[in-house]
Amino acid sequence: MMIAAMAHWKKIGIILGLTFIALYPLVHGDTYVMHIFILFFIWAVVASNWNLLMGYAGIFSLGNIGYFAIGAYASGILCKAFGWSPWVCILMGGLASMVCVTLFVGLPALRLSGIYIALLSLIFADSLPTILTQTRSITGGAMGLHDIPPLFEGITRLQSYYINFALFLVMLTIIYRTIHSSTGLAFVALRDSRSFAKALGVNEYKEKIKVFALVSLLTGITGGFYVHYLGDISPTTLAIEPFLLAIAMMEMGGIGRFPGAVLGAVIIVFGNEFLRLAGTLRLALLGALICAIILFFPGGLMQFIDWIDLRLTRLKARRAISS
Amino acid sequence: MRCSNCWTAIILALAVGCLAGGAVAEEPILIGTPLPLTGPYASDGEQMKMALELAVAEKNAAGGLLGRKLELKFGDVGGLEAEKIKAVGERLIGAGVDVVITGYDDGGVDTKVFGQYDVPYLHGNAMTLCTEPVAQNFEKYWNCFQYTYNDKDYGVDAAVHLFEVPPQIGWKPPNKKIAVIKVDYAYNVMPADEFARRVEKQGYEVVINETTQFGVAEWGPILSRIESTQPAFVTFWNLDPTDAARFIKQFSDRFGDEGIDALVYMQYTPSIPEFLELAGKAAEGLIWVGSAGNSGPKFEDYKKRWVAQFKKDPAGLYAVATRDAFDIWAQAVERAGCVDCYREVARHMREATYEGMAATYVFNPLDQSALLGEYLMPLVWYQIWEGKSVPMGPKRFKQTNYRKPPWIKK
Amino acid sequence: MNIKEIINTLVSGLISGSLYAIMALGLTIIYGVIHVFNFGHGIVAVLGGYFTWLFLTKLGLGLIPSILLALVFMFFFGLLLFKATINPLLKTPNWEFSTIIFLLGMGILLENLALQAFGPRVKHIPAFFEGSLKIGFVRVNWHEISLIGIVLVFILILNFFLKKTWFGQAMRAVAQDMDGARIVGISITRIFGYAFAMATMVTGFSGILLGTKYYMTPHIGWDWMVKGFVIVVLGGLGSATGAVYAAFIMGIAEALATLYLGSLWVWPIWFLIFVTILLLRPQGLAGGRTL
Amino acid sequence: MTRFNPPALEIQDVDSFYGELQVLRKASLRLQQREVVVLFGPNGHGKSTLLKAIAGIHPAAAGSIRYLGEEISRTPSAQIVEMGVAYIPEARNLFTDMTVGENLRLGAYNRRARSQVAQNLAYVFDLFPRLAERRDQIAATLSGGESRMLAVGRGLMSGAALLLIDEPSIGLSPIMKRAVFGAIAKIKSARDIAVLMVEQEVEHPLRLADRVYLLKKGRVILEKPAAEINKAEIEQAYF
Repeated sequence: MMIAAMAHWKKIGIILGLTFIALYPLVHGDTYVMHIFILFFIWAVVASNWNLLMGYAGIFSLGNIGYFAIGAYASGILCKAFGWSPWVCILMGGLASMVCVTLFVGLPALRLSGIYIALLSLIFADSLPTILTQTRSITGGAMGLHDIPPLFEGITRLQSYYINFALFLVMLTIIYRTIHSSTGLAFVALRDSRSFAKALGVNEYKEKIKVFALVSLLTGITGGFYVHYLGDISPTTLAIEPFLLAIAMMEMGGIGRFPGAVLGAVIIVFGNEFLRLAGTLRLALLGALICAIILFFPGGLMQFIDWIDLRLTRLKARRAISS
Repeated sequence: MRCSNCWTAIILALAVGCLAGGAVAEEPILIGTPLPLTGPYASDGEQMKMALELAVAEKNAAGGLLGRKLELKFGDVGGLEAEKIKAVGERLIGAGVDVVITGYDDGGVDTKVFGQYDVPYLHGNAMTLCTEPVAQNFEKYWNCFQYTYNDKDYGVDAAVHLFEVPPQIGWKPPNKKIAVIKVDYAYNVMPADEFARRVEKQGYEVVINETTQFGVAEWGPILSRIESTQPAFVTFWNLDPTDAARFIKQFSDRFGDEGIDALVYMQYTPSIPEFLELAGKAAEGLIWVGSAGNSGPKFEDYKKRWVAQFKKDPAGLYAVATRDAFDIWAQAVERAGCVDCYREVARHMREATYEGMAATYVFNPLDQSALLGEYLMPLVWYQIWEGKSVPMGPKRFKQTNYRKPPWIKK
Repeated sequence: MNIKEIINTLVSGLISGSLYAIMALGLTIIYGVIHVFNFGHGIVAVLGGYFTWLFLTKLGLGLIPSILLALVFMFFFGLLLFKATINPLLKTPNWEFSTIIFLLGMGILLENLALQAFGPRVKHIPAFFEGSLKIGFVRVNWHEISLIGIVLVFILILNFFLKKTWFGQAMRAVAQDMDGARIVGISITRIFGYAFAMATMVTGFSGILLGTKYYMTPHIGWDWMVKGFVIVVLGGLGSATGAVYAAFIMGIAEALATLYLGSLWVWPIWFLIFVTILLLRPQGLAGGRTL
Repeated sequence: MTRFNPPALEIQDVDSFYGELQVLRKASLRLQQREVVVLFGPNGHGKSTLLKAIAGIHPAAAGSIRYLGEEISRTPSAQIVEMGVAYIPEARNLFTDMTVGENLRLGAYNRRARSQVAQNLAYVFDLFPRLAERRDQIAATLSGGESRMLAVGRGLMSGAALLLIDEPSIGLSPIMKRAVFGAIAKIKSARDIAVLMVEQEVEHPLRLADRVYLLKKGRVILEKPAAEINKAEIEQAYF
């Protein structure tokens, strides 16, 4: 019985984790902790999308916070300017992000590789603040966009919590299914051996554009949920810190491993809040953490889980032999 | 020996201990302080933190507030992202703070964050964005106080007093053209736009209205435009002392010898200590406007205590103003006689006049920002001479007369 | 069209160009030899400036001794950093990604340690020369002329070093064919180590130069780094001479954009130039030649 | 006698892997000083891997490699070059953005050879007059035969006592082949040097060689003096 449970410990862990998240507001329901959970839902999705692009498709994109911001801004602006329903705006924001990113990063990226894509996407994200400033009358410039309507009038924290939890589940399901679909397999094939994949008839350009479009759409939509939850956004979202946090989440969980980014997000979002107690040393500790993982745990948390798994399998085998 | 007795004894002892402890050590009053402790604003954040630590230490040494000890609860709002101020705000409130005091913590979201609660919130953001909600919806935001004036006030003030300078130095402006050079940051954009709107109504022409980003290294192209349009008034609105220092240095390099017929005005920035150090001689003759600054016997005494505690001088406005804010609140609590009767405390703050170091504080009943005035919270006009900022106005502060800046040759 | 305005603006463009070239120098050497993008470039530059400032104000050394001492410091710092961290990382299968993320993390760590050590206040390094040169209506500071001069002299020295010394030749050899280099008896790890150390020193030097004009806070490095990236990619990764061309082109583009469109247009125009050049010539201006 | 005059190269039971794939299985061979030995064998059976193991480019997993009696199987490649072993790879590995002259000069990178750059350069130019003509040309612009010459010339610049040449003739026209092997013959007669050459082509090398080894599936299956073996016998062993 014990052994059987141990064999499924990962599944049990996921179920327990999700049950805990689902029940938390009903049992304890501290609004501050709920806020942190909502941030976790959102950043976990952003990091998982990033992981899909970088870890699975092997496209070295560094601009994902930019894709997020486009979705967030577009949704906020549409909602404020035309008074459309936030749900429509979120979808439009996702589409806006998809169009911009595919056009300005995805298409040029077809002709580029590795480090060039990294720099192109980074510079794309870095030029967004100036573009926002440029269009100050619409975007609020450096002052940011404020008083963005919530998803519906009089929304409570509890409702936001469950809506974003649903977003989290839906997005992760989409990402999971993408990874295990033929598209996902094509990504992995391209990442691991481009010539072999091409020989199999994988169209590199088509797959690259597909993954850019998908990731920017999902990231943009998540940006929309973020902005309607917070009610405010400014170019500070594009500053270095959120960027580093998202990278750290991905890396912490394990690049190119599916639930990795989610685990990373748990540690980073809650850890970052906890580290606020450390005051001025917070970011130094974050930097040290990133360095230490790369040096000593290059596979991230997923490597650790694999290690436990291996131990358990061995234990099971030994028990089976001894009995 | 039967052990049921031991258990009874232990339980009794514990119960007595708890009761006694509860009665003797009353819970401290928690003060929530969202501060920019990391990121680009950390230098001010550090001063705010020190000011509050000193304030609490002194108050506790004097027996506490209403006989209760005070304790600070810090939260880092980093680069002032909306996401952070929201999280920090909720954490502080969740921890049960009875007041929130900060130097500055945000570009406009803070009022909405803290307006949801009842604890008094005192901030020095000096932004119209932070006080507008209070003016529009007092019912909801009655607990938010801004112990500085609004950024727009700089624009209103400059549109009046800038034009009083030329007659005092015996110089006739060659035209009615104005240059407005501002950085894209609410604190600077709001007053600059307000200024531009007002002077245009007064019949001036804004020939250059340039918005930059932070970190401009080469002002050459903008100086070239100044040279070709020849405005009589050049106004510069940029919070970053390095941008401002580079601007005035390159301005003086370009026009110092041949001369240019223009006054140069800056909003606030020269009050940041680095500015004079970086700009050096180039700043001679520059006119700027800022707070009354740190002077007077009350400040001198404060400075001594500060140096004794931290072994260095207090730097900048927030080392002083944050302390004033603390004192305003502490006075209100003492008058109200209770700390968690928030509406009472807020009423006392609203109604009181407080003689602080940086100003005499009276809150504007409309938006609960500190009222501007020569004898209240003044905007003081300075001109830089011999490496020092010399107060020129209003009358109460005036030490000497304006002089012609070195680049005006006529 | 005001000729005075245009010429003065072009001069400004040259000055900005020299600053951008300075930002790119260390990056291009590291990439040229090791094929690693130094995402900790900014803070390394800032540290060079801070060390100089420290020796200058706290030890009371003169400007030149302070700079030299700081350069020695930076050299050994680079060597240590390489031996302790980058070298082991280069041996992992995912080295391209790992080194970048590692250097990013190190950047933020060092930035915040510098914040603790030096405090958040703005520091600066005094200008090398006072006074200015006047030709007709154009007026340029001697200091700014010296910056342009340093960039040009630096490129000459670098080219001499790369072409005429055994070590420089070995660096080029490693950059062009690592196995070939090994075959002729070059120790890759040694060359990598010294190249990294040298590039760290050059990056530190760039921080000193930039510290005279931009002034220094621990955070300013990110800005220098991102601009350096644009320049390096445009110039052709790993080509120092290409980077200098790119820097002057971007400096002049920036100055003209500021004059005619306003300074907020600078980044969008940079991005446009960047994408256009990358699409037309993905190998950059210098045409994909290494070192 | 052997104590004072050890073999130039002595290889014993060398294993080598690429990842999981074992390429060499207990390969052994020996090379006397001033001897020219050719190693024949089918493609992909470990000939090049053996040379790489000797040169320290892809170190052996097990076994011993002695050069002039000294164990070098764990020595870094740079030091092996310094000791006098020059490896001329099939892939050439030239520095394509440098001139012919620079490439040759780098051949003399090791400390021992640096003092003799001028002398060796004259020797290489004498051997390959074509290279002298193209001295200031960028290596990337050379023809196949010329770059082969450059690779050999660069190897000779190190002042080696043992030359490891990997398929010098591959992809060359008959005229070029003759030129390259002619040069190797010249080296053999003029210099105090041992040569271990890997080849597919049989005719030319057989004329040069003192002895012949045959390598198949990572094992040495045959060793004979060159005079006692003919082309047909070798080609038969390939299959």
